[in-house]
Amino acid sequence: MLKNLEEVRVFMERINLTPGLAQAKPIRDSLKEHCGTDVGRCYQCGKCTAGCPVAFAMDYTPREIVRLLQLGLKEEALKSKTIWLCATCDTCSTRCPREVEPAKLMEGLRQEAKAKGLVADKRLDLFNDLFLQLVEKYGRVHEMGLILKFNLLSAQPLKDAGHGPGMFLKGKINPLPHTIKDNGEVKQIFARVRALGGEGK
Amino acid sequence: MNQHTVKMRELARELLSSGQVSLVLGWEKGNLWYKSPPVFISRVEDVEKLIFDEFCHNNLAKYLMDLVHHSGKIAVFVKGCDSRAINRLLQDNQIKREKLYIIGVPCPGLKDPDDAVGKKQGAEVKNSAKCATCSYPNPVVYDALLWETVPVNTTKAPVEELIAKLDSMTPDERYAYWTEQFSRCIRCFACRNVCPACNCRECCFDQAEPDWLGKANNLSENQFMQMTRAMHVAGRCIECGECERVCPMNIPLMAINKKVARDIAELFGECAAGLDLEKRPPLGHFDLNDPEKFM
Amino acid sequence: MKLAYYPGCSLSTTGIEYNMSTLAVARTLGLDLWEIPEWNCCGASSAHLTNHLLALALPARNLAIAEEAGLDVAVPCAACFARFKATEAAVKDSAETRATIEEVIGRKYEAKYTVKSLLDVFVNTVGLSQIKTLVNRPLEGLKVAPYYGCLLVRPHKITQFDDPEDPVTIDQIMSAIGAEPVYWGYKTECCGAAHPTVVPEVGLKMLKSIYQGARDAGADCIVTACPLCLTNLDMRQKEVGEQNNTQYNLPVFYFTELVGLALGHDPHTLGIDKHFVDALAFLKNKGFLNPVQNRRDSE
Amino acid sequence: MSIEAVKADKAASQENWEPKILVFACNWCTYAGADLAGLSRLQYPPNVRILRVPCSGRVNPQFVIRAFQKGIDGVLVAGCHPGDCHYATGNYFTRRRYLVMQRLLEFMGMDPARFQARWISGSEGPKFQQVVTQLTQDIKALGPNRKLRDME
Amino acid sequence: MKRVGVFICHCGTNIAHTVDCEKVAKTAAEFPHVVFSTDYKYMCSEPGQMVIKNAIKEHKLDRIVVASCSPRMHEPTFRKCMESAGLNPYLMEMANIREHCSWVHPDKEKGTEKAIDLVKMAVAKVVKNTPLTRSSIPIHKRALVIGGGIAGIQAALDIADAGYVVDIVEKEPSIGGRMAQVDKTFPTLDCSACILTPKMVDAAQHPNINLVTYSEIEKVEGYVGNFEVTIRHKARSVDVSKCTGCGTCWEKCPTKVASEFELGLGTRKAIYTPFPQAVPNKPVIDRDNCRYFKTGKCMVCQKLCPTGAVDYTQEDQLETIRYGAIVVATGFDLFDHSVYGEYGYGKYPDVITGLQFERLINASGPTAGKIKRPSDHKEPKTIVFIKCVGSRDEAKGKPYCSKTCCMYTAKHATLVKEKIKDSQAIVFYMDVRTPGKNYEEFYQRAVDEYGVQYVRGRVSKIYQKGDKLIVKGEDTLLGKQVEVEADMVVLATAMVARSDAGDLARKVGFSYDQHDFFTEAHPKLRPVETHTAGVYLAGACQGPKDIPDSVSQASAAAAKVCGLLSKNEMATEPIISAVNESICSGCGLCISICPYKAIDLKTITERVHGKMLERQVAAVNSGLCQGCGACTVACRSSALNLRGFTNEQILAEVDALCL
Amino acid sequence: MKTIVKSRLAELLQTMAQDFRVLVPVKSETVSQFVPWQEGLTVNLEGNTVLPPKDIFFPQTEKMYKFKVKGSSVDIEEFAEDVQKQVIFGIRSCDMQSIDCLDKVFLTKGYEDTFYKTKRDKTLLVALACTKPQDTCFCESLGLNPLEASGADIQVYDLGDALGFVAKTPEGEELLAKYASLFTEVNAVPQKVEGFNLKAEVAGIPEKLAKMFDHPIWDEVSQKCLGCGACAYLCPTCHCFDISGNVKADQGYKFRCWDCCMFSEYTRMAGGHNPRPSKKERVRNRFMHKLYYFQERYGQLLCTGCGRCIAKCPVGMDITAIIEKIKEAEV
Repeated sequence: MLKNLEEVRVFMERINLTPGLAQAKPIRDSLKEHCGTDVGRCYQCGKCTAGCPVAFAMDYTPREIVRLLQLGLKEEALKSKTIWLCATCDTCSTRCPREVEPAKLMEGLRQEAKAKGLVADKRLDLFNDLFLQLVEKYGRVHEMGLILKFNLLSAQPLKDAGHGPGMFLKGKINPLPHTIKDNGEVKQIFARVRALGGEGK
Repeated sequence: MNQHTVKMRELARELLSSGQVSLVLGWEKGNLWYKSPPVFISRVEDVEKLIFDEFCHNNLAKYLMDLVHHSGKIAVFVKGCDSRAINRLLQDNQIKREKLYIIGVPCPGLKDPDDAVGKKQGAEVKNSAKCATCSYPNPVVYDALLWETVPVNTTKAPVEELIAKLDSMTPDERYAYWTEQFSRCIRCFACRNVCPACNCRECCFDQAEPDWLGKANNLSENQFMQMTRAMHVAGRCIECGECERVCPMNIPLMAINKKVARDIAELFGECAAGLDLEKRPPLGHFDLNDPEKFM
Repeated sequence: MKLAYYPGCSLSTTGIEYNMSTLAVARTLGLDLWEIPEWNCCGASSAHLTNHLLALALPARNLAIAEEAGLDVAVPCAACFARFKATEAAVKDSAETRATIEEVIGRKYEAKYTVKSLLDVFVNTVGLSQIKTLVNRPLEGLKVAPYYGCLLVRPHKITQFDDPEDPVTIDQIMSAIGAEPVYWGYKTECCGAAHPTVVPEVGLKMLKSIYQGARDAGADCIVTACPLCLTNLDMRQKEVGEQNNTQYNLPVFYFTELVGLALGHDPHTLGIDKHFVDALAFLKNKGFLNPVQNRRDSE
Repeated sequence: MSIEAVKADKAASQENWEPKILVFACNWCTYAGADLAGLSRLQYPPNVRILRVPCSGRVNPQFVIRAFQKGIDGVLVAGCHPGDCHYATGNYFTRRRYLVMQRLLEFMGMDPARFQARWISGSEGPKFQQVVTQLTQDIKALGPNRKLRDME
Repeated sequence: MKRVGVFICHCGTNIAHTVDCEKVAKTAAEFPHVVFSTDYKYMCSEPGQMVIKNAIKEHKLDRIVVASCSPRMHEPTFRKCMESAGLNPYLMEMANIREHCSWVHPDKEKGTEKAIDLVKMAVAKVVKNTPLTRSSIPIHKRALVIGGGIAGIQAALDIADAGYVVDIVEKEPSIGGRMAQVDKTFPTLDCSACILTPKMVDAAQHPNINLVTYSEIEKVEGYVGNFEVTIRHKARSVDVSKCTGCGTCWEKCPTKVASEFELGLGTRKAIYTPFPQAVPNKPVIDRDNCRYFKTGKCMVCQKLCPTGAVDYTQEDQLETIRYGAIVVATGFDLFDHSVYGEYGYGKYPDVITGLQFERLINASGPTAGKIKRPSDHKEPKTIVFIKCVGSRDEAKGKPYCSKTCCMYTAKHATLVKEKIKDSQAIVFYMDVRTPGKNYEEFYQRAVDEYGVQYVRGRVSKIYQKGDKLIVKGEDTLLGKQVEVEADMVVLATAMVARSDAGDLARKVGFSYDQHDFFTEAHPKLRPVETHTAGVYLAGACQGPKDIPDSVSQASAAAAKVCGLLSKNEMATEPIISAVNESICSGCGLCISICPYKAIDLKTITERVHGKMLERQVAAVNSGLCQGCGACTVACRSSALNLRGFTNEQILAEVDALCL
Repeated sequence: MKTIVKSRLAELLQTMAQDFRVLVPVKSETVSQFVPWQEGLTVNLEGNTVLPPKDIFFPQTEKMYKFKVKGSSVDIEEFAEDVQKQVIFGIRSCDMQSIDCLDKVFLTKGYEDTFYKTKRDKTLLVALACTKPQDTCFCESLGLNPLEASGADIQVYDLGDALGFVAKTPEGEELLAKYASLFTEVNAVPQKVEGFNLKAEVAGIPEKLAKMFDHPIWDEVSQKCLGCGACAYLCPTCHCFDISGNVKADQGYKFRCWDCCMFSEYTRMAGGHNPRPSKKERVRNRFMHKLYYFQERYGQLLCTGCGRCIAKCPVGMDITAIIEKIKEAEV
């Protein structure tokens, strides 16, 4: 849905393909290397989107993301909500007749968007960060802490409050953080991944 | 007398006396304790000559080419490598399976006779280099298996190290290395004559027209000879290591053969020669999707 | 039959009944599950979405420990299973990756043993006939919608397990214990993973289509093998129903719970009392809670 | 000037050295491609000499070694693109043979640039020009070939 | 000593402006064996050829080198010149000093130097040349057509009309093939049967055509002009000479089985003809399902047959016939869409293939032409067509386009709208490909006049919901997910090669591609020939084709056959491989390398130590060898050599160049 | 006896090398043959070389003359060979005997081979006594004395830590005198020779072989031969050669190179006929030549008991065993 006139203008603006096309080949090659999948192979049949369970919520359908990349408009793809909404269920990759793997592309684009500070949906990113922080700290995930912290930081403190007590009573959430005795090894893994140039948050 | 020898003689005796075969190819003991040359046995009383020990290097399969017209069936003892030679010759249409009674002898790995020179019988002797690379000590084709199969060793052979060393050199260094090796060659052709993949009726090296190979012994001709041989046995070499063993000048020929075999496996997929009769040699067919980086 | 067992984070919290029922049923089926000592979180989709190497390294540590013990690994959680399989494949695929991973985790891991989903263990290690013979409370008349979700079967190249479009292992197990699996199209549809929690406006819509699909197919309940799927399907049912002016009321089970029930275990031992949609009442109505005699544990 | 004189001249000044390059060309593609290069007047270094064969599959690796023995500086084997072989499959065998051969040459210490193989179709006059030009440059950079050569 | 003459052509100034022709001629005079050398303005001209002929006479030349343009241009000219001078035409070599020299090298000194080298190579080669002669092979004037579909029928009719005897071997009990299953044909909407059945009858009644139905090719030996084909006549259990095709047997037969012809939508009996218009109209017994063959009891057909034609004791018969040419027209199979889990793995009864749909709308089909859903026989109102099922799909199907689906889907959708007035026809497509006469117009009519709704996008999944099929796709033009509640889904499944195509190709001895479609000798210039001389292709066995394409290729193949059969003998090219039997060890590696199956092993007898011994050696069939020389490289001992390009000749050239 | 401690041998050779081309036996992983002395080489005093010293006089490939065709005539030019005076140090009795055989072939019976003679004439032979026969040695059986090589200019004895030199010819005397300063005069007794592992009784063999051309023994003996040339090329006495050309267009050169009677094409004639078509005929010829023909022509056997062929035969053919077989054969 278009909210205001400004969005209309941006949305309908004609795209100048020339600068993008010069980038198309290098973008294609780098995606091939980093995501292991070749957007050049896509013939835009739409089967990925047709089966995508989240496409209804996306600003660009998965097929359109691939199209942006084919045209060298990667910036646009990186800014899209789509790459954050992808649930990595892999339905698209499984059914693609050209063996393009959109799910892998989403993964790579998300990592790149994050590195460039272009996170279009902060909630999912925040969730992932918090999750990994817990893993690094305790070795395992403390789900109650995760949800509480997430809701707090995503400014919806009362969300899911209704489920908490029920779960607690059913013995489903442990109020204390789980941990493994010596978490040094897991911390080490995070440290080494960082040292090797990864984010490893 | 070891149990292996006993079993050999028993079977040979039975085969000969029952008339199932008219000739047995095996190994005997000669004047030197560290050599076990081939022996041809056609009389039951000669069966006692047969032995099996750690010096039975010779690949008896090669003799079958001389015996194509032998009347009657021939029994031949084969180690793992020798059995691949049988397949090699069958695949090259050089011998007929129905004329053979193949007796498999799982091979525990042989000793290096050169290391035994000057030593007393029973002294400690190094393992033979060719057996260090062996992946098929157990016969792959046989009518009877004389004793239990042996485990396959997986240690890294010195030849692999040599190849790795050569691979890491510059082209000039490699060329210098091979120059030193090939300049030693005396062109005795023992490497070719012992090779079960060299089963041409007339070798191209022996031909006067076209004069592929000059008679002069010089580096260039020796290089031509060894490279041509490498190409001719490419994908057909059963890696028995006999060429290198018999070379009086100790030229590391298996480094070439192994390297080519490895390249072929890398390029076209695993295709060890002499294992599967149905599998055509890698240079005798092709795949539409073969790599072609260099084209 | 001894297997390394990796419960994963969910099975000690939101999916605790999966752990309870698995352990109970395993004993009956003669499975010796050796919990990987000091296991760590597999990183789930968060690591996978953030850093490739981290996503491979976290599971690798657990697998390395199992490899040291010389055991195949049984993984009940679909998400952990998918991550483990990805690591196993990456290590098998490239010696270089293997070396990097080994360096990161500080342990040797050669992928010598196999990672198996718990479903795989039930169908191929224990065997359907074995399960069948041990049933003494067949769940006759129970119409179940087998729900696999995404991670068990995709990507097929890596999971190498069941059919990616029409998986059947849960169906087979359900048939073995006397229940009737319905055929429906949503077996492998995504439950939304973290979406119902994190972006509910999206996640709840995803759940709706699954509830609807199960109901359209005439199922009484849904059976799954994934703690995340179960939590989503179970916890959000009321909410989604209200949003759509309907009531779904489809109890959601772990397949191990129903197997346990069929083998004669007490529903409390199996953790069936821990669901949001009242499963106990449902089972009682169906007449599956009458006590059973003669429960036989296999040797 | 007789050939001997030309040769002597060459030997005298190493700076004027020009490589001699042998091209085994399939009659149906590369030979025709070279013809097309001629028709189109596409210039390339005069160092290459084409030897016509019916098919790249006719080129025995022994010919290549022989050429090096006799003092050639570089060899190109050129045939039809995969799928286009006039004889259906000849070039597939060429491909296999020379993949192996090239690695063998390298293992023996030859510089890889000395022996190359290419697919050049009858319509690829410009490609022929480009390939032989590049090849000549590569080999000029390496200097005269001494390896495998019969120095007698 | 050989006596070589060298002739350097100026080609006007084409050569002479950058090559010092006089100097080349002078230098060449010093080459070994050269006894005469000259240059001339136009060697190919009449006077130029006279220069050559005179020199041959005057200097008693026994071989010559012409240095001029490309041999691809004037080799035949100078060969003829040699012939008229009384020399063997193959004792001539050319040095290409125009295309490969003067035209590409502006530097006269370097160009001259190179020209000298090229002449030197040619001289070295020609010294090793030997006289070669063409030989000829006889042509047997009878043709075989394998496959009795429309392509086979057309090819047979054309060959027969030209006056040659032709046999059609068809493995089914009737000819007719796929076209017999089709209802209407695009873009004219002619009734398929109306145009096919008269052709079938023509074929049956043609005095030069023998229909050999219910038979298969067992073995093919020989070569062009002389194929020895063994045909297996499968046991029909019916004596065709007695049978009148009255139909009593199949009316009374108690066993009903699913009909292959109806693609499982209808049934047939155990004794049956595939369809009512079958040619020949004589039944066969399906022994796998016949009650008598299964239990030994029944025999109803035999008892009731008025002519006593039913014969349970028949056995397969082998017959060997000699043919001069073979046309392969074995057609295609349909892609098995059960690999698509997302489309229900073939388990949804109302998801059918296009060919099944043909049967559903065919008046002689199982529903008598009424479109009914297989599940409940209700008339569907909303029908979804999905294109490219198995085509253009590297993951689960075939990478190629099946060419016909766009058109037949448009036809199907049109027919739906014609037969069910209140229906909806929705076509999910990726592209609409209509390159054919009146094809685009036909498609536009489907959209404009019939209101067929085209949606661009590939369907991802079909869900069953109640008695509806929910089809989910994306309208890629909108960028929105869409779904349709359909009553029936028709899949335009790919055309694929027959499952036994590879077997047949190996039997006959020609090549096939990675999809098992038969490979033509050249994709543009020899589209109906195979690499094996005397074997031609027609129809979809070579690749997806529609009816007009199949028919035109069939006629083209027939023309090729007639051209071949019109001759009594065929000349063979002398540039072929030859075996030196004394060296050949009979290893047979050359056999698998030869693309023409021209090499075989033969047994020879030779005297060794006074004993006559037999051994095997390679033998080259001069009728099949095309002279590629691949075998010569495979032969380690050089026992195989290629005439005109011998090892000796090539080595001489190499040596000459490298000097 | 003139002696020199072994540690100073290098010094002696280095000094000699200023006046002569000095050839010494060297053995390494890759080489085992006589090579020109140069500083840093280690002389092998243990056991014999794999390659015999025959190539010093009779190289494996030897250019003979070059030619150029001019019109209808041919210009021929000999290769001018600059042959230095040379000393072969450390040659054993068996190889000394082989030089005697070669001398007979190349220098007697009315023909002198100039290629051989120019090198042979300029050579001084310094023999080294054998005290420890190798496993495959049997020279004693052929009447040779391993301690005293016939025909040597100087005989050298191994005295343990030192080597003792005794001149046997005037040329030898001269040589020793020239380097007298390097030697010490000591009274020493040479070591005795140890026992031989292999023996062969050759008495009567040539006579017996004269009657055995068609004997079935050749079928048996030849059976395992592979037809390679290792035996002949390692044999110090084998001297067959082939003359071949290296021709490039109108010019080239002729050379001779070793040939081997075991090769199938050895006796093949231009028309393709081969009087020795199978290995039976070839093997027979080899042993006939060694043990009978040569004796008949030159009065001695063409075998010196060096044992190289036994050591290196790929299939373990053993000439002593064959001699034994001949001896036992019924004629």
